[in-house]
Amino acid sequence: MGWNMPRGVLFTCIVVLVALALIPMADSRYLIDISTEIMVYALFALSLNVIIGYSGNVSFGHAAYFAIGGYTNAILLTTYELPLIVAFPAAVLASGLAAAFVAYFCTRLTDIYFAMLTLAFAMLVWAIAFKWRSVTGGDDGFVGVTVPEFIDGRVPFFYFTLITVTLSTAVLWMICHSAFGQTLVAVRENITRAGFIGVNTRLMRGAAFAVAGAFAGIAGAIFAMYNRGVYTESAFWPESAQVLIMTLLGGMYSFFGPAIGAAALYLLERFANEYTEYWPTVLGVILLVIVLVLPEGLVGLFKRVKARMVGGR
Amino acid sequence: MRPTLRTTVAAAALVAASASLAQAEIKIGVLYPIAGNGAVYGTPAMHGHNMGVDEVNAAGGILGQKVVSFARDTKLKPAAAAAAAKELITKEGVDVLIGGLSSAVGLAISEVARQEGIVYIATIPKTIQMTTTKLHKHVFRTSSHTDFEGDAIGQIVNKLGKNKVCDIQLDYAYGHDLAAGIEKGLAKHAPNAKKVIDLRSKLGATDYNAQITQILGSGCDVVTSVLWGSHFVNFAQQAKPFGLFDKVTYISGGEIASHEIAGKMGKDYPDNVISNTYELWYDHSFPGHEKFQADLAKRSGKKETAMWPVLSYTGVKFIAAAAAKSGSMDADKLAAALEGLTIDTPVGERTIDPKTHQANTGQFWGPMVKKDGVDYRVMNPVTFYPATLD
Amino acid sequence: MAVLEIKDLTKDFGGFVAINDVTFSLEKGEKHAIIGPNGAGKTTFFNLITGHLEPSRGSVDFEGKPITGMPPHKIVRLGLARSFQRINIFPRMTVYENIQTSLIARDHKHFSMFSPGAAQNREETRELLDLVGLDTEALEIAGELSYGKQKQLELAISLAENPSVLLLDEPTAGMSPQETNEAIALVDEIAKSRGLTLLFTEHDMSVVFGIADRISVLHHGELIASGLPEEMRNNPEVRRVYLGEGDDAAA
Amino acid sequence: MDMLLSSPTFAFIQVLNSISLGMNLFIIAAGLSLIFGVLRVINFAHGVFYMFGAYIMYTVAQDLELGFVTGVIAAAAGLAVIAIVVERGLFQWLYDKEHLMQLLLTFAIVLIMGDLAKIIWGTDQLSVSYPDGLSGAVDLGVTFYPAYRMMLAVIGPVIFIGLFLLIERTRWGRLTRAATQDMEMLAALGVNVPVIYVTIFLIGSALAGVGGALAAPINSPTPGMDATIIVECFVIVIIGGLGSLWGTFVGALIYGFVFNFGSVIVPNWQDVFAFLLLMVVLLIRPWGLFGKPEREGH
Repeated sequence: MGWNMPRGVLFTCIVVLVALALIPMADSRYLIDISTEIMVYALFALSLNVIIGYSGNVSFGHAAYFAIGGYTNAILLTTYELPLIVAFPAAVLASGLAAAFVAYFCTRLTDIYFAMLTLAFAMLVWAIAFKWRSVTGGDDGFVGVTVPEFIDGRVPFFYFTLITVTLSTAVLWMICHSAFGQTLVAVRENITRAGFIGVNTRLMRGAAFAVAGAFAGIAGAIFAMYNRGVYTESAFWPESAQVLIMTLLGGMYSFFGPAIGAAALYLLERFANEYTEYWPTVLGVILLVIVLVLPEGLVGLFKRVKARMVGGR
Repeated sequence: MRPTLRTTVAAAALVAASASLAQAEIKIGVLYPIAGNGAVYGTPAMHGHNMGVDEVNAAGGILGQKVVSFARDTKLKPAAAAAAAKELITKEGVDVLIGGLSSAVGLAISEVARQEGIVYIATIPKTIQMTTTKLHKHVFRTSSHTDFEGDAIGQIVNKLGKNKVCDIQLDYAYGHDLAAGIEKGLAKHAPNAKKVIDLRSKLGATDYNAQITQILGSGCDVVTSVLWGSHFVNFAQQAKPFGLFDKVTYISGGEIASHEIAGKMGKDYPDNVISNTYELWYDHSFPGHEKFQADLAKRSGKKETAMWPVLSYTGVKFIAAAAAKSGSMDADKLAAALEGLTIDTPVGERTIDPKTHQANTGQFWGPMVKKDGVDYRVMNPVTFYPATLD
Repeated sequence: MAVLEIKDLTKDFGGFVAINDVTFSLEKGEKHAIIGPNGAGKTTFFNLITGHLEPSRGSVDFEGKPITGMPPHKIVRLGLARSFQRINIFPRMTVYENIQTSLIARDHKHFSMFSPGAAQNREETRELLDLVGLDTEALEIAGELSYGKQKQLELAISLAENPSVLLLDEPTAGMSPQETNEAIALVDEIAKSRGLTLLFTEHDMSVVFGIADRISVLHHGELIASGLPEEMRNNPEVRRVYLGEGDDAAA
Repeated sequence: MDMLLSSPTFAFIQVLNSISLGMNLFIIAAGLSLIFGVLRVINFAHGVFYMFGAYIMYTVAQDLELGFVTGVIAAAAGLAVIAIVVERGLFQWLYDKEHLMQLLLTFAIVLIMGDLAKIIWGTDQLSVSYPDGLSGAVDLGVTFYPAYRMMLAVIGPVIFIGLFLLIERTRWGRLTRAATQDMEMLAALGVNVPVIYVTIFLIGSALAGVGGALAAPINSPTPGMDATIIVECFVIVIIGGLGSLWGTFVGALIYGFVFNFGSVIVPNWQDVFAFLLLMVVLLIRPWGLFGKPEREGH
């Protein structure tokens, strides 16, 4: 096959998967709920990292594709009463296509202008969700999503999420470590040089954006069913900022970093909310730490610690 | 200093730790925007809530058990509120949910309550969907709703004898719902009134010049609106130099007659405003209000209290009464007891309609006028509009 | 036969004419040096040929096909590769991956999302590593190599594209005399063994006269002379540009 | 729409509305643009600086009753102090880092200062009165127009001219512009680049403070007011061209006109309009109407 995952990483993945699969045994509804949510956010952050970590662009509007996936799935399941097997893939397709459309325009630009345009498009998606009340429910939200019977229940839904997120992550991992993924890293590392080895860098960046959008759509589609509702806020910029912070906190130069960042930030927020009303300050301090101390995130920190312990300096 | 989430939780945890050994307890999950930008509502709401809980406990608790609250911040975001509601149910094991503020947050909590089979008392959200299209057996609303508000506005327009109406609303769920409520109210009570112009501003808008000048240009004699909170403050400050309040009567929902707006605006509060509120600290129209007010003032540390506490307080009292009636905290039994339940509140009797799960929570309406000796406006005369659509 | 035909090429940067009406042709199989003082427009000339910049006027034909205004990646695909004066590699990838990725791109596999990147073109990557003498550094992070080695890596990345024409922009810039000699020997050898046509800029005259078959002189964006090394050595205008005083040196 | 066509006075008032809104926003956006122009940092915290300006005005003019002008000066001074702390304490470490890291840093400042404002001023609804003599309307012959708005419409151009003269006509301004081109060369010439940086950041931030203070009587200080203004400022500076003073001036006017006439012609869609305008500009001229493309073409 040629897909060789480092053994340490593979081992960790298996341990995490087994541990997750055993969670329902603990008989804690709370644990099941937060695990489900963390898995969704982890996939969301992993998808964003295809743009940031692999193609080297910054998207300030990634929540748009999460929301498109969520709304499409919810509307098809509920309003049109379509089966999941139709609605879910359609939702993923919709977010992927929307991302491809936006990428067509955004990839003309680079750096901060690219980021600003992604933000502008995301605001447009938000405005549509907000204004198109007859379809999306506007800012009342699209509440009361029909969830297919076979996953209508805490434990079945947990396993549905686990399987979907695991498969999606596996596919994402393959994409990121494929010939495409490796070339994408070259584009990130040196876009000019990448052009001079014969790579159409604009098309590459666009493809990465579309892939990321589609996988964000998967996360969004799951989340809509989990919450039995989709809300305009899921397309709003703070949501994009949050997933960006998750990605950077974990470490954008590592495939699994964003998933770790998602889990860390999610848990931190949950627990902080029980003890302080100043979560923004906590988040601000986390950001300062990332910027000033941990530019390569938690994974970067882990690598540094490991290097020091093994090699010594 | 206002009690923070931390102290509330710490207190609850202490109580829980000491009580859990001795006896079982009734757990209430409370969802208000305690932190962040919504704290202007959440903090006073928590005062009322805690006061209600303390009174219930002082009277022997619910079914002989102590009542403990678990408060969570909704961040004014529906998904965050839903996650918090789930956590309260699955981790803390609360028996009942209470609270909510915006329409979306209320509906999101209601959806969790439906899934988990837990009673939810919506104390502030006004969206009409809550008790119509999205109604389920476990959701109850003890606040007013937009059709009541619109109906009152229709009656006031009729009483004023004005018939050229400008409507300005915020472009979001509450604004849309109230605009529809006003349409109905006008059609019913003031059939001669004609809508001259419909204007919408976005939520959080800061510049109203374009709307103000359109109102002035359209020649209407009454403005109906729901620019609440800072929206109203900004609108009023910008409209005054244009002389808008000399030319039209400004009738507003959104409780801008409450003292937290009138008190802070002081002499800047404009003329010719008729608005509503759930409660006024200086108005003792109903028995028991004076004591309620005095107790509340002790908690908030100032005698001019906000109007939100009465809503959260009433919600707690409904739970206690329903539990006493059913003799159980079982969700289905509690829900059955809430249907048709009547209790006494500091602002009058309240009954929950067994069919719609909507309490007949009326509001005080009246013109905001200057009063000798005080540097803010007060409502005078105060008229109570009961929550009936007949 | 000319592999590269350039006619009336002009680049005007908002009033500053960097390249002015250059007409030039590159013969198949030759090693052609472009010389000229700093600021003469050599790098801009390369950028115009390879699609990095769009000319204001004029045309570039490669193997009889017009390539004016084409994006770099398409020009590379036709067999015209280049290296850069400033180090231009993929710094955070390994040396091995630098070359491997270039091969992936050459074989049009860079849109294959489901074939493993690490498994592509392994033998050829090894061969190229051996060729440029980087076999022992294969797994090192490219950006951490010494300057000379990075230059070699850059050459390897360009060679991986299997070009018929290679443009080298100051291949020995910043190298020690010893590194320079080694690098030049390498380039010379590869050009011979692969039948490459070479167009290069170079400031070291011993290198230029050591390997160039033909030399062109660029001055103030204009091509002032072109011919065999001997002719250039004796050309009075070239001598003036290089030996004469003043105004040119700072340009 | 009908009103615009049938009543010239109404149309005239909308023009005034557009100019006064544009000029108020210009004061704030100019600071953002100035900072980007020299420091190449997009300062997300600019909105929160504006909010602090408004709150300082509340404390000084409304609470302590020290007067309106004192309020404006206090806001400028307060923000100048904050600017020095932020620039020397945090920004200076990040000039050579990626844009993303700089943005995150400014976002961190937004979050922390937002909480700080809540601790200092609480979350109650506040309100700031008009200064004496400016609460009424001015007779313009054809119509009356709020005096305070007229004042804003005058202050904007005054600040524009002041900045223009400072940057285009003084030696210091020339050095500053040179700093945007090549700071290494400037440093080699013995120019104290850090001083230029901190001064620019100070001026830009003080403009945000002044903008907030001046806006306070018509935009009551509220938690979250920073989010609205920063979005508006971004739209303006991107339309006009990041770093271009002229661009910001024109961008602010365009925004004012789009917003006001949008509200009249297509009510309810004025905000979407602003974003569409932004998108069109980004697609056709990503560097804005008056900006220059970044030097690397690709």
